[in-house]
Amino acid sequence: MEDKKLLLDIQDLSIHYVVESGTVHAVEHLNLSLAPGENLGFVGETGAGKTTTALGIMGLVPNPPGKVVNGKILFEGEDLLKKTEEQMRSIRGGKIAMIFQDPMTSLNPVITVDKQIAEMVLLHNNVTEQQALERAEEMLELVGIKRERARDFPHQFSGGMKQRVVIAIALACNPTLLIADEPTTALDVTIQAQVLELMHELRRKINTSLIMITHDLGIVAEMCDKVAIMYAGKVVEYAPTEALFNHPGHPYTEGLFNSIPDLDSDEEELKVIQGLMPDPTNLPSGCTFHPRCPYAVEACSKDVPPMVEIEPGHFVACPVRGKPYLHLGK
Amino acid sequence: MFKYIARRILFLLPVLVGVSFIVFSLLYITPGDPARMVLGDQATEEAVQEFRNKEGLNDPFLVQYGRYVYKAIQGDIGRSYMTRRPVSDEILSAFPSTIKLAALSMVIAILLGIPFGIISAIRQYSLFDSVTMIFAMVGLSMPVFWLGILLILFFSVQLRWLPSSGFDSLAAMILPSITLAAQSVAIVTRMTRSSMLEVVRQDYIRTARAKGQKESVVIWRHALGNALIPVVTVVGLQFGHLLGGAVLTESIFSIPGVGRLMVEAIKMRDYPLVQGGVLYIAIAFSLVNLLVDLVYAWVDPRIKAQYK
Amino acid sequence: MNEHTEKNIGQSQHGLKEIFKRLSRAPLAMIGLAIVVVLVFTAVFAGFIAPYGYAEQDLMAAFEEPSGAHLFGTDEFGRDIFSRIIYGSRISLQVGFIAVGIAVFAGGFLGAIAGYYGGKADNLIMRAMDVLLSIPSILLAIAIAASLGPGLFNLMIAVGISSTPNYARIVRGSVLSIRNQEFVEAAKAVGSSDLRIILKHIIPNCLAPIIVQATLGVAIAILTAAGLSFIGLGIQPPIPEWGAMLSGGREYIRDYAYMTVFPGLAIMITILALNFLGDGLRDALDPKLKR
Amino acid sequence: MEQTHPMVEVTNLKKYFKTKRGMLHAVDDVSFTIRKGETLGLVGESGCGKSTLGRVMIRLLEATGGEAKFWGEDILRYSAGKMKDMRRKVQIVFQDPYSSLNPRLSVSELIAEPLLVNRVYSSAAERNRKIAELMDTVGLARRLMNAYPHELDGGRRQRIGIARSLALSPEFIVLDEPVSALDVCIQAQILNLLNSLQKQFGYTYVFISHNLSVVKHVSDRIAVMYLGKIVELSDYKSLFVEPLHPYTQALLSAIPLPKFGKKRDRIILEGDVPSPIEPPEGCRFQGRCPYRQDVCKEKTPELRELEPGRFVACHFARTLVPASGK
Repeated sequence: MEDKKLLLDIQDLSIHYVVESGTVHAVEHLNLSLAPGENLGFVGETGAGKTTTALGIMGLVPNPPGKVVNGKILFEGEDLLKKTEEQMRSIRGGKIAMIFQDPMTSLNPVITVDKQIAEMVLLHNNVTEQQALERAEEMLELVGIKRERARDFPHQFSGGMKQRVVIAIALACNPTLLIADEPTTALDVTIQAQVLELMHELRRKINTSLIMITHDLGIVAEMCDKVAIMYAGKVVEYAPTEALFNHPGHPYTEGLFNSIPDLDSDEEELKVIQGLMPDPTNLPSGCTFHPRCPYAVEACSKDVPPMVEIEPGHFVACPVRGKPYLHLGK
Repeated sequence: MFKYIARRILFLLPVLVGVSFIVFSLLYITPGDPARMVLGDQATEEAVQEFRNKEGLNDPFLVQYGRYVYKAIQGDIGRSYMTRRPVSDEILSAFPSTIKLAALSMVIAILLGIPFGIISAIRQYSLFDSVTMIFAMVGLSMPVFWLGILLILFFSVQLRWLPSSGFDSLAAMILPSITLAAQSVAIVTRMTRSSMLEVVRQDYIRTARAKGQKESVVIWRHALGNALIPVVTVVGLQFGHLLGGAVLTESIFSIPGVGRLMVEAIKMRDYPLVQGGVLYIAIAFSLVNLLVDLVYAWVDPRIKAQYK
Repeated sequence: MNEHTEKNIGQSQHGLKEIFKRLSRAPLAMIGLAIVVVLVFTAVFAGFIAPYGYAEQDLMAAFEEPSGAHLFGTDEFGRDIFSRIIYGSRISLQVGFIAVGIAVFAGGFLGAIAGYYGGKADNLIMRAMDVLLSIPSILLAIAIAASLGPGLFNLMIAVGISSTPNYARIVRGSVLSIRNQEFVEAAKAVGSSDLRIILKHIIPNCLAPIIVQATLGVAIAILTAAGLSFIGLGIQPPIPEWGAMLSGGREYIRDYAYMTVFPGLAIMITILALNFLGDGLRDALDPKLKR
Repeated sequence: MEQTHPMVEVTNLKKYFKTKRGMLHAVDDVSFTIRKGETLGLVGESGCGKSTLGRVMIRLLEATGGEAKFWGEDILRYSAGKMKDMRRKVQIVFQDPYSSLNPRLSVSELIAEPLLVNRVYSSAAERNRKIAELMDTVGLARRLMNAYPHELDGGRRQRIGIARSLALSPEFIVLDEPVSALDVCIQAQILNLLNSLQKQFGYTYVFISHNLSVVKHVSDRIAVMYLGKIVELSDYKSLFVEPLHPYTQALLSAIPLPKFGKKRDRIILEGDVPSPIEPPEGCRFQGRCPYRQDVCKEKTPELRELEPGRFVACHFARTLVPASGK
């Protein structure tokens, strides 16, 4: 990962949760970077550590039980982990904004939506309350909600509309980086299409970088320039979208693709990854994927595989399969 | 909103009918002949019979109940065996003290319980939290009548700072209201704390933090409004608890309220007066509940919206 | 989420052992449990523990301060207060457990019917419970006790009925939420009868809140009973009831404070123990913590 | 092959729920058939009535009207006793692998439940042998016999649910979103399992899901539901290659494809799904339909067989013209 001017550069980040049954290694020695204007897809299954990483960037890892135990998060060249709480507050919402997964619960039920947007505006701009409310209405219009509904409470909106409000809040201060955590997972597919379309449009207008956290490779194909695949707290593959979709390098990535039924062809049986996600309090040694990996050799259980650049910009954390693979042949 | 109020008031009617039915049934099954109670042991059998006929005491149960309700609507719920005065008059003259006592205790419970609950929740697991929670538990477990006695013992007998009885001066009100409030303070504190802890875990609190909002504003503006909604219900229920507890408190501090009146009546077997007290307090409690429901609808837009 | 290591699957105990294990991590709850156990022991073996009989009068020794002979002193009739408190635990625990038993049984039955069948039965039962709830429970107990007259049995009935609506509500609520779970539908789908569904699938899953409420309920019942005795509605002398003892000691409060201090302490410690235990149980049984 | 009679015939099935604001038409006049050994996919977005339909047709919920014939007999009119026998042949697997298993029962107890209720085996030894066999069938290690559901992950819980539904050797199984709560890798494992079970035992499935690629993967024919109605029903290939109903078209175009550079022309629907409470006359979809005409508001389109095996409920199927004005 060469450094042009990076917007975000996460180095060797580890975040742990201490719970009754042990220490959960939610994020483990994670490296990730993002150039200005880029859209990064951040893909993994439940428990892979995607949301924790995002909360880590925001400085919102719940503590206790969570704790950033190692690493750096460089944002515009400065380490966010070294910032004071007050400095973080002006970055949060102002420069980095976040959209959460469940629109049903992300809005305060007893405050009208215009005030919830205006709050964001007031926090990061030197404006009067009147101006902030005016801006809130503009934002609502921008996300496709009529001004008349500004004074409604969240429960008066449907799920898709609520997510629009959440997006309006996140974009109200023109953030440099937007982190969207599974923004459409809770929505129906036709409503998801509306919301994705909206995000597409707004990103062009507002010109923000995006980290799109999702488990849906389809959304990545549509929205992102680059993809990071996460497994058990680590990024195992990082590549331009095209390279990743056309020749995935890591056996896990390959398994992910094979698990999704193909709409365009008939397959009798899906080629599945055997076994289960490892227990996060007790990760396997070496490559965390090795117990489930069809290509594993003895060394996999001992050495942590480094990221290898198998073609320009395409990094894979697998020495065995770290070469272009034949998704093409399928 | 008007529809909601109308509905709630309409709900009150069956409850009042039910309460009156219970009270009347209890009077009905009470051992002892009311005629004898009124006329005294010396009365002749004929006089008793005549009284029974005159008062309709020989009629079937439901007829008597119907008459009771009919009279109750006009404010007549019988006469006290002791004083021969109408029960309503007796109770209404004692009512202000009881309400004053309960209301004062309620204010104490709210003023102490809510802040302590909030601070405890914000500093979960801190020393403050632990101490508050242990005190709350002790408060919850303290019998009202014992606390009253201990307070009298300490502040009246030992220190001689405060009077041990009466309710006519501010100084006299202090001990009884603290006594009565103790349990409610504990309950409101615990409820506020757990409600706050619940709310603080919600996604919209994370949203507020993600906006870059200050922690204090997150707590006061976003968490509190939501956390207090269930507290409102508990406070309402506490009022009933306080009205009930007033019976004991009043008798400890010799406060001339409904409670003491009822305790005296129990000792004298003046059952109409006892049940009358129950009826009046139940009505007062129902009205308070109505009020709470309205407040509830006012603070929670989701309820308000249902009845637009 | 599965935060269990593979090896331990199948090792976890369900039921009492598991609950006890979790309870044992809460020190206050364990203290509560210990006190309750001691109390039950005291109540059962009162005759062996108490140095004097509860009605044994010795007018020569009236109003004696606590001493070696009379640990908690003596009352106006020279009865040993310590012995009376020991015997009193019998009364309080009896009233507490039996009253709650009545309430759990009646309330559970009504609540289960209301919750499982819904509709008109639900409406009728719950409106009736609303009526009972609109009378503050101690007042309802007073009203019932006044009608039934004094006595241990009547006291238990009065306290039991006055707390019935609480259990009806709780049972109805949990039956309702469990009835809509898919595993009940699954039971129906394999042809289970209503009775089997209620007994095997619904009741075991709503026991937790009932157990918690019942534990706290015993505390409330003891308090209420003591309160009624305090105002002269409960147990009659010479039976040693803590509330009645307190009430009796009140007259002598200026000179013989210990007469009210010890019975009050006994009540408070009992209630405190039950409350700690109930709180601990609530946490130990909370399914939210389980996952 | 002489499969003249379909195994399942559902006719004019209706299920309404009473709500505060009026009748909720969850399933409204739905008819279809299922042949032995096939999988009928049932897709639609949340609230379209697909899960209700699955439950009503096997009488887990009582229907408001209509018939559900299995092997020629309407089970909706069966007596309680006859229905109990019927339950052995008709089973269901639920969506939520968490709430569909009684948390107080162990794995073997859960699987034993149907055997006990129907008194299939008289001896415990026989029953245990059957349980072990079922666990093998669904790929659950036998050492998990005494485990409790809360100790297991979603995939294994779902295997328990499947084993339970197979215990009585049914012929027909409703699969209600059986993989929706699972991550893709586990989802693939379960899909393979369901597939191989069908091959091995010849089950007939109704597969309910909101995930179109999953439905397409498992189904022979697919019914698309919208607001309580089936709007289109045909074999999976035709449906995906050439959807006829405007809603199906929009639905298919909305799926993000996990392929690079393959973007379809997306039809973005306006607004949200309207409420199923007291729905007005006319086509349920007309408020959001890009092709709506005046008649769509007045007349409810019937599900008609446009071509052999292809049913669609649209007045203008194959002759769609963009609505004027907007």
